[in-house]
Amino acid sequence: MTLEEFLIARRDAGRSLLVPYVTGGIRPGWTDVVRAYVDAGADAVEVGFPFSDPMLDGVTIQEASDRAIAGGATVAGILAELAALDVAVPLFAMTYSNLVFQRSGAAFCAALRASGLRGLIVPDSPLEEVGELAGAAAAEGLDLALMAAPSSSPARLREIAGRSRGFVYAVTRMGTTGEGGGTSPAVARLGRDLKGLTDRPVLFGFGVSDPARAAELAGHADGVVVASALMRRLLDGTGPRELGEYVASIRRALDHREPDEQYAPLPRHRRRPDRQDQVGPLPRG
Amino acid sequence: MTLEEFLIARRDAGRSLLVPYVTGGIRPGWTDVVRAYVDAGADAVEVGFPFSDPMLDGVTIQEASDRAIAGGATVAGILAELAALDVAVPLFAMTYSNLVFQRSGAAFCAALRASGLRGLIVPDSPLEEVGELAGAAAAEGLDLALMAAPSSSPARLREIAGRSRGFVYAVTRMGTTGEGGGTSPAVARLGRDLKGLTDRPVLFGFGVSDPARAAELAGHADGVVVASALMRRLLDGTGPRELGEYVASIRRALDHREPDEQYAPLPRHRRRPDRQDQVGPLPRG
Amino acid sequence: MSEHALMSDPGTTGRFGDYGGRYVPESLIPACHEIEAAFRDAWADPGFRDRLTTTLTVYAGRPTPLTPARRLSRELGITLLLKREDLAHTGSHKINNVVGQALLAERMGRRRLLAETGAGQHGVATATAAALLGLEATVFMGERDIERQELNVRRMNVLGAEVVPVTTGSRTLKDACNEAMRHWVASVDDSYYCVGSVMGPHPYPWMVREFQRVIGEEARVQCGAELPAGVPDYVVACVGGGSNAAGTFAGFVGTTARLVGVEAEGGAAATSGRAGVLHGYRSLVLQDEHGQVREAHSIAAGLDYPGIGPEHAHLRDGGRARYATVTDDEVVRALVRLARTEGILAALESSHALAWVIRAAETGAVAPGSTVMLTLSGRGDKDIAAIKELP
Amino acid sequence: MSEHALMSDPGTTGRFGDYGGRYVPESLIPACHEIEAAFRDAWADPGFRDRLTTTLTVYAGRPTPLTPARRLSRELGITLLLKREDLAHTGSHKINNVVGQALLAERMGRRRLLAETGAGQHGVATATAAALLGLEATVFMGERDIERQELNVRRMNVLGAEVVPVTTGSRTLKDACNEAMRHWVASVDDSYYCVGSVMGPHPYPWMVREFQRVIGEEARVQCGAELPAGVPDYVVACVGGGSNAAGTFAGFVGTTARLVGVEAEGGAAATSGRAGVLHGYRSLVLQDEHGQVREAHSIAAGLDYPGIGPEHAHLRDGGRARYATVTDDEVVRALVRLARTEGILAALESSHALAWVIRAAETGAVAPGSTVMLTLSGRGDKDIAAIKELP
Ligand SMILES: Cc1ncc(COP(=O)(O)O)c(C=O)c1O
Ligand SMILES: Cc1ncc(COP(=O)(O)O)c(C=O)c1O
Repeated sequence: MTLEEFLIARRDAGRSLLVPYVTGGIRPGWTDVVRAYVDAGADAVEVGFPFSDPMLDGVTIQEASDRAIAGGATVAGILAELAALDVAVPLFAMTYSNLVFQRSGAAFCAALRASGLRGLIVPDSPLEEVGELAGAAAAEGLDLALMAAPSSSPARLREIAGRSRGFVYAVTRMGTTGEGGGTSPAVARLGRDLKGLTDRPVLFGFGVSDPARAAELAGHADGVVVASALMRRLLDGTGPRELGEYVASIRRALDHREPDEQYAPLPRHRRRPDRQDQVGPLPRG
Repeated sequence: MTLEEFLIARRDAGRSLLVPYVTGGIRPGWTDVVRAYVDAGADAVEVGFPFSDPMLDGVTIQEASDRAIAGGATVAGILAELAALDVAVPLFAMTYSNLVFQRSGAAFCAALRASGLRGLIVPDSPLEEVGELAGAAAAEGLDLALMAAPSSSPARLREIAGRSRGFVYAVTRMGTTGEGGGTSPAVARLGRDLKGLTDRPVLFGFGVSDPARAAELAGHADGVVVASALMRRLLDGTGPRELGEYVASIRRALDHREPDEQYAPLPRHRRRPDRQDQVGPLPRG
Repeated sequence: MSEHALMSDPGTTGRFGDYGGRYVPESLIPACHEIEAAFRDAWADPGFRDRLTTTLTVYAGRPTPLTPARRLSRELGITLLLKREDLAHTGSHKINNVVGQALLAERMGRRRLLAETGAGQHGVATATAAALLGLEATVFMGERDIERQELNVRRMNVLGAEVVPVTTGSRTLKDACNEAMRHWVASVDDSYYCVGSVMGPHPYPWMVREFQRVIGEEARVQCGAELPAGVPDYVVACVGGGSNAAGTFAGFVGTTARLVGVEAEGGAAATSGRAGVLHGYRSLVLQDEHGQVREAHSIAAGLDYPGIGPEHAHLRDGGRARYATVTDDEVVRALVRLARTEGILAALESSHALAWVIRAAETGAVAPGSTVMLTLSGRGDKDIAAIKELP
Repeated sequence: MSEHALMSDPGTTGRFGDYGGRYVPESLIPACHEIEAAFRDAWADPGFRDRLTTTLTVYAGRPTPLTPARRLSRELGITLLLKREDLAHTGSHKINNVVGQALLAERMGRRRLLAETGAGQHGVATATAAALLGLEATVFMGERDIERQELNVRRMNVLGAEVVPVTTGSRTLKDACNEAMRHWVASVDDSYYCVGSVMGPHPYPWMVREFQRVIGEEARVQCGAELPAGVPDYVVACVGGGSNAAGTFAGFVGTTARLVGVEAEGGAAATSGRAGVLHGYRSLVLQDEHGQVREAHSIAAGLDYPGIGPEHAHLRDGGRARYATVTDDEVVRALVRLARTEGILAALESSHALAWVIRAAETGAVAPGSTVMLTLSGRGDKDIAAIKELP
């Protein structure tokens, strides 16, 4: 199953999707964090490959990246650890273009696939730069997710929704990753617009800082990505078990959220058949 | 007797003229220094009226001036002390134009005369600026001495020799007051030239630092002005008595100097009669 | 690619061969499009061009002279002409670019300029242009650079700009760029990001080169009047991000002049960099084997940048320009030598170009009798404290 | 005296009315005569004039622009034009004079320039001109100024000049002048004393004014193009020794423009000075009741001078120019205000002129709608450290 198939299946089962994030190599034994996330009810896990100049990240993920790099984290090292990890939900990579294009997009995608990852997201490769990489990802059966922003025009949203794979990453605000920030009508609108354009899961990210906020945002889409709130705790010394408990608390909030009055459920698009021929299990290890 | 008459009389008596200098107000009781000079055989005494910006003075006289000013020395104060002083040789003032022209050259000269001084020398009033002052000095019966320099052209030397009163102050070098420096052929030439132009005494100044040097220079003219060598000692704490002894040692060197081979005595000019009508005792106090 | 196509309009993709592009988050894409459209519109508008030219002339002191370095030329056996950007207002070529961008920001209705700065030269220039037009200015500057360049921080404050210390990463220029981008994402509606060199996402590398083109165009005309051949044998400029070099080369790319860009040995992206993506564009970037961007090190704060403008990467690949490096030591010696032969205190950045010319003339790599046009990108007053020992 | 005779050749006596002259030791008289003769000869020689003009143009960045201060003008309700000497090489009008004198020294066969300096601006300019012509430079600078202006000392050293600390008197500019004169006496055969303002013995006040005349002449032509009336209502410049003011006034003395020189309250020789003789000339001098010269005090090191050029004293006496003072406080506020309205960091010295214009416009002393041409004598980068608190 691809990342996208996996997420759609869960969503279609009536579940709000929860994707926690961890910076690869942030501490020894960091893969325990991935396991704890999964055990706590994650539907997928986003693994950050730390880059020295993370343009779209706020202070927390910057610090996490710096710490991982200082600790010797490399793409190859993180991939080796992930290859040894066996978890029940798909993992995907988040990183910046410079790491992706070290050799080539194809080489990078092949390495991800060889380590069992199911997708990737590259915040500084927008639509206009993503062509080659999208081909390479597709060739490796990886889902390359694209980001949509409150500033994206309707035409761009349509193109993003159409070209994104796995899910669409909708950023809740004009700004960097980081905790805090309320829900604005614009966010609700972005969720609604995207869901009107695609049947792919739409996940909100940026500022999903606690269970209540997660539940609120999930009301406008199919789920959330939680990153800085977890990394802040991890940087402050919180261990995998407690991180897992925190993810579980978000899981509970998502599972029991009150029906949101503002959120009028939209008719589901028919699943698009265009990539069915690519489906199949990825090799591991 | 004017300053000039006094000096000519002494010179004509075969004496090498010795003019020691003291900065007015340099220490309490500084007039004792004048007395000590006179007792030690001075033929006249040059009294400096300290100015904040003594352009032609080297470090020693600058320091003496600064000390005197810091101690409260003023033109009026120095004149008052001089008025109370009764010595057997003429005194004359040395100062800069700014003090002379505070009110006017005439007022300054009148004040000098009222305190018994017989002349003045103003290093920063050269021929081209001296006109008004020369008239004022003459009107008060004071001798305004001019300076001649190694750089002065023959034409200028002639004019300086002609317009100087009291004596001609020949500077031994292109530079400021201060000790040290050898005799150059140029100095000998300057002395000879001036003596060829005037019957007025020609005194060398600048760098007359010890008895031997005084004797040597006196061989090229009619005598010497000694300033920095004395002020250096005074600033270092030497008292009037010892200063007097030092002046006496110069006196002895002048009196017993060997005939200088380089110095071919020149025919004396006839004394010029042009100022005889001005001769007469100056009032004192 | 024909010579003529070099240094022309890179089109909507902003590509210079393999380099350039627009590697920024989706949130910034609309802003980049808007700026590109506004710039295309302004650049085609004689009214805008007039206003820019007038401001550069009446306010910033253009045209800057082309000074024959007579005594140094004699010593080196060549003819060396100096394009005097050190005489431009604020003391470097940076003003050409910020005046252009500030006028554009005003035209676009923006109230605030954002900028990154390393040594502070671009920050001062931005603060200056903002004051001139009554805009606000926020300048991001690494905490370490703030300590090292206190005077420029103070200049910006006096000019009314806010200087925001950047405490992330190496706390120098590259982090200030990241932080400016991050801040831009968050304030894109009222703020205009005034990029300081031929870097950043399209249209910046192209637009900044166009705003700096005035250097090369003036110099080309001045060389025509000064040199018997009309065109110099060599055209040399230092390269940090590469804006003064790009503006200079733009005036000579269609001539026979050999173009030479000179980098700091410790910040030589063109020489030791690998292809990569940084700060929104693809180019040659100093990075370690794992793809982490390295900090550049140079005695010239303005060359402490690990990337190079994408167009330079392209010029290098095609061989139209060559890129060389010089050491800190050569640079200081060149600065002092120019000061003592010509009475001109060049910036340490500019002294890189000079150091290369001196070495090349002395080794014969530049043949005796050659004519060399060198862009003196800025004045060295800011650098005096950094010159610890006189050679 | 007719208007026309003002600011013309003061003849062989170097008198401007009661002021000027040549109050120097006999040892220096031949040198003064020689310089006067050489200057008269050079000034009448088209070859010399050409070389001077070319050097100022190709090397020093002349003509400097006349910049309309648009935003400040609007605030003040007047039209304010700034003559941008801050854009001249080395950052102030001082270069105009030293290039002239250095060319003269070279013509006279001298190998070395002597100069006094306070803040270091004239010292740097002298060191610059010396380097340009391959002459040596020895600069006298008060020990206290050396401490306060370390960066300029370093600039001079880099330029190859020898900086001699002056430890006498107040250890500031006036003592440096004395020391330069003393040294000149001792080295008059091979050294040329390059005086830094319209002061010193004849022919300096006249010669320096003539070398600075280029400011006023350019501004006059530029005003003609810029202003409907052709001539501004006011022409304003700061006055230390008075060279930038003299050069400026020289271009307008024959017009209807009102001439205003602005001094520092703590160094206001034209306002609080008495006639006296200092540094070789007769003029208005700050002095105590006993005739001892007072130290001037100003936040602007370049105005810390107790005298004023003799021609200014004469212009004042005749009423052709008036002289005003401003306080340190007003000056700092003016500097910051110009920085924030126009993006120009003026020197503290120049900010005196500006402070007067601001006050006069705000009190109505300069009527609304008036046109004011102000000489911005130099750039303020050197002064940033002195501005402790932003108003
Ligand atoms: C004087 C000077 N020259 C050169 C540079 C390098 O920039 P660029 O390569 O964009 O011209 C700088 C940057 O601060 C600078 O200040
Ligand atoms: C910038 C500037 N303006 C003015 C002055 C004052 O000199 P002047 O009155 O001779 O123009 C100085 C002297 O150092 C200066 O540096």
